Amino acid sequence: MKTAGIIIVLLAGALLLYATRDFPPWGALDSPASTHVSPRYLQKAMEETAVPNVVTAVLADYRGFDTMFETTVIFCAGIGCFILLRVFRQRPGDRYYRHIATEITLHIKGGRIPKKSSEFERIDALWTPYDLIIKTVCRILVPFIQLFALYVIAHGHHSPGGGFQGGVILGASVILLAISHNMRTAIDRFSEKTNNLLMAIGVFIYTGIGTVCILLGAGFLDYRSLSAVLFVDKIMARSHGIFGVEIGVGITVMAVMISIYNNLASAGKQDEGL
Amino acid sequence: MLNVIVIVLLISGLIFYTGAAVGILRLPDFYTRLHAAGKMDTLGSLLMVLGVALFNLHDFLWTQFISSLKIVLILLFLFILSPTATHGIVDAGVRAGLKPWTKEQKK
Amino acid sequence: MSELIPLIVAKYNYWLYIILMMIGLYAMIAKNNLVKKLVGMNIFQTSIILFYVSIGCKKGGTIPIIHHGIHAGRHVVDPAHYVNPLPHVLMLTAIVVSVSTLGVALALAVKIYNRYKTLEEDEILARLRAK
Amino acid sequence: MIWQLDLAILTLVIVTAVATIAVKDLLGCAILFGAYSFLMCLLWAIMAAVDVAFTEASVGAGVSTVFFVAAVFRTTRRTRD
Amino acid sequence: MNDHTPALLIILPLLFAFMVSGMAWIKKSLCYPLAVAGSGLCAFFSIRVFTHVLRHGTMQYSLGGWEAPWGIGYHVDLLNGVVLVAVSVLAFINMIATRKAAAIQFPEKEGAFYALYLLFIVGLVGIVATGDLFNLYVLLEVASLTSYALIALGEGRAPLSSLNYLYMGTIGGCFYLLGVGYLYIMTGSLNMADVASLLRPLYESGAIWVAFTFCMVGIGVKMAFFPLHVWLPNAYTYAPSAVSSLIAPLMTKVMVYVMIRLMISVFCVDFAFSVLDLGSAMVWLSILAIVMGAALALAQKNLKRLFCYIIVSEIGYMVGGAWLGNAAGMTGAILHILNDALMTICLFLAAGTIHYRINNLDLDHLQGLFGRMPVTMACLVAAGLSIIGVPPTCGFFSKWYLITGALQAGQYGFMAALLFSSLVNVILFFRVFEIGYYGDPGHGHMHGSSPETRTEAPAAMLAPLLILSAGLVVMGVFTGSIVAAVIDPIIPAGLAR
Repeated sequence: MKTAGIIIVLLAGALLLYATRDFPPWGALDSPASTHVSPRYLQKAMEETAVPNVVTAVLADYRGFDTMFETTVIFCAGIGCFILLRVFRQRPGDRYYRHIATEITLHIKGGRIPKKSSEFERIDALWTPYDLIIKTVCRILVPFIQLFALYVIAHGHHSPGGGFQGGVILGASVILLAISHNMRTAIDRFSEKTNNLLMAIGVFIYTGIGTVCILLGAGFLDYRSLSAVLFVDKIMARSHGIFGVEIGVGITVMAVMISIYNNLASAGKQDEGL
Repeated sequence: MLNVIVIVLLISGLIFYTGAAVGILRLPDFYTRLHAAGKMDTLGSLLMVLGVALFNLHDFLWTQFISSLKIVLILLFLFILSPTATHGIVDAGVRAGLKPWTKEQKK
Repeated sequence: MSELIPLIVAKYNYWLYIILMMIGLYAMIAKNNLVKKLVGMNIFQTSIILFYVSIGCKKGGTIPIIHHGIHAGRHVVDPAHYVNPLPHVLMLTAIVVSVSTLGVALALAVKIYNRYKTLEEDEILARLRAK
Repeated sequence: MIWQLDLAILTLVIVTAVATIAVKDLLGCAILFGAYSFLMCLLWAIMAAVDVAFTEASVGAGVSTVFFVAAVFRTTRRTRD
Repeated sequence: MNDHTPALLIILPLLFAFMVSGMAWIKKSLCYPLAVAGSGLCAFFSIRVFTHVLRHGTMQYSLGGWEAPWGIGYHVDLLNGVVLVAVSVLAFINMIATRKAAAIQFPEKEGAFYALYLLFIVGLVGIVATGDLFNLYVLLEVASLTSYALIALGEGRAPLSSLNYLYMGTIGGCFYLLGVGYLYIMTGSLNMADVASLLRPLYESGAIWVAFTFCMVGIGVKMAFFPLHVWLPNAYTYAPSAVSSLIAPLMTKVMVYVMIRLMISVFCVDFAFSVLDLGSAMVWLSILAIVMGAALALAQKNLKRLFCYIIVSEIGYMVGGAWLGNAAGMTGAILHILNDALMTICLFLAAGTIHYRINNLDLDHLQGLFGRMPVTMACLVAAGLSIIGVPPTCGFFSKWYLITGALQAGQYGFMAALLFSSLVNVILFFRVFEIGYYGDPGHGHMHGSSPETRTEAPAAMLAPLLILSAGLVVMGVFTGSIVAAVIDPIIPAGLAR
């Protein structure tokens, strides 16, 4: 396998290297890539969409259809991880509980699963006493991270960022909670059902905005027609349409990141993880 | 004047970074290395970020001030997070049963 | 030497991305561990992203966020001042695709580990043959 | 962009890439991959691709590494190559 | 007011996929009806698009209201249209036919399963309809990602073979992306028609040649062309039956379509045949594919695995036909995409039905099946005859065109390979029929019901199978008019008649 690998790799590399001979020099201003299609985006994006960040404008408007499928790919990954890993019926294994007042640890082998109570707290089998400093700092930090994520989503028009990055950061905040406390804490605040529903809702918002455009008489994802509903002119309608789409992307990405992490780290049981 | 302050801040930040790098390479065991990395890195990055924030205020505009404020926020978070992360790693090391280095041991 | 530097500067980015691609592809084909292959896959994908971003580069171009050039109500923008935004857009999509593939692949790896208790490909195949 | 800086970071990227696939511990491999992604992100920031760099910083260096670590936690660190 | 059908074709199943996946957490019983509605709407709109294209010519649709080189445009001509209809209708029929099998296999995750199913259809339909090179890549990844997840749901080795498929598929996708990147750096555009017009002065450039190679290798991995087919047999064999009868007929055929699309409307035939002159090399490769596929099929002991190797050799037919470099070969290749999709879905559905009843597809477990499941076996016979190429069925006609093309191009090796593989198919299928007909029903079936009883599958599974095998004959009878109305207009003018 190794020699075959080396041969294939060298062959591919040689082919690619051979082709670089014909490339325009790196960073040349007159290369076809920077003279044919892209100048129009730079020149017109501000006029046509009122979005200074050209990447956002191209991402969500000119090539918004690509981005819809990009979100769909993420959604597929979330559903795929769910369907591959999640196990619903689990055999009752060993469980550990702690009496909160006295800090006595109970070990229950198999059998029935005790109900939730305020006096006992369930703890992980691979139990490590969670550290006070890390717990406190992370709990303080999570709201700020979420605030930053919302800023990234909302400010994607003017600065780098947008739905995808903001969604990842939102998801990361919940993942941070799951890592610093334990997975049950995170799932209590953000249940699996909510998560899976949000996953679908986010992409649904994206596709739904596109479909609304059809219903209003323009083409799919042609945000100009939204001006009839939003009471703004056509250019601002594009800008608002981009914003709505970014929100949808953010919701889906957040939910998918959390879902993949939960399923991976708990091997589908969603009770205890990293 | 501002330039001088910025240069001083950046250079002292660099000195602390160098110290951290030397410490990680030269110190004998896990805990001492983390000690170097944790303290020197935090201080070095604080100084550097402060330098950048000040440099940003070169021509004083409202927007520049806002972005400097954001950089100061980063500074704040670094100040909280870097020691916490170091603490977490050391904690994991203690749990994993790493023995601290003593003088009797060979390197 | 002085003639050589412009020649290297003109193309070195493309050459180095090819080296990265070769590293990634080699890891995907020749490595035995399933997770190592995944790391190779990610290196491969990032190298392609590097290639695309290199296409978008322009000498003297800044980030594609328009911040000046309003003349008489019209925005006059010189495209030479900004780098090409289109490859960035494409590569955002490619990054997303790579992280999705990574998620599904890791899920599969966890599933395989639960069944065979190993991540080495040859050990799994030996176990299958023994059955 | 300053091409000397660019070249230096590219060299570092290649060194980390080789280290990532050569190291004989999956956890180390995951962490090195995070470093690799972060260097990549720097490279793109130099090339003025800020959006791509931001995404790579949050996805490649952040979430991907967490996924790798989670998967290693549920499987094994052992690897023969 | 412009016509939104090309967009609706893709959006509606997408919307329904999200609804299905959300509904799984609210009201489970609604999942399946929603999925059927989504798939049915997709089939309905694809038929409408096709009839529209037949009557009024090519349809263009620019998404987001942006003109083609700047935005993403859909470009549906007859070639797209007919493949669209094949994909969406077959997926719809398969969804109905495998309802029971799927309900047994995934009792708790039905919602997620059908969401993935619909997303897979969306991916394939999008690949076929799109006119943008990068959009094609994204949709390719949608289709691939869903198929990795769906295949891994099977028993036994399924996750491992799916992971192997994932590695190969990602290499393929990345190679395609590299090829598109090379095209982009040389032309600066991503739209297929635009690239085609910009490419003409660049034909001599090495970068275009490399771009072409990488696109073809990438697509070749995804369609399991011979030396790159290693992932296919395991993946399709271990997949659950509802999934293998969806993915096996459609995925590879759509990839062949992508290859033909790249050949005729991105790089154009002049480049593929006169500048590069790769024709005979590709034909020799496909001869190898046909012969090796047939030979490997002979060695298999599992019904589904045998079908998988038949697919490998059928891919050789189509690639070889497309690369023969004349109109008859291209006609044969396009016709064979349709026919082969129909034939393989028949085979795999029959296999799935048998699996549903006796839970084992090893050949020595099939004894006496004609007595036990006569209707299913009759459909299997029809599909088998079509694969072999017996006249009233459609398989004969596409083979006829391919052989004519081979004779015109002077590629006698290709013709010999076609005949050889037909011969092998005769042996294969008659062995299956022999086991099914003459085999001792009691043997190999120690457990369970008495062998003499008829345990035919439920009507809900049989009816689609019967419709499909009737379709085999109908396609065969109407071949002449299909070729005249649909395929002749899309053969590019540069090809020798």
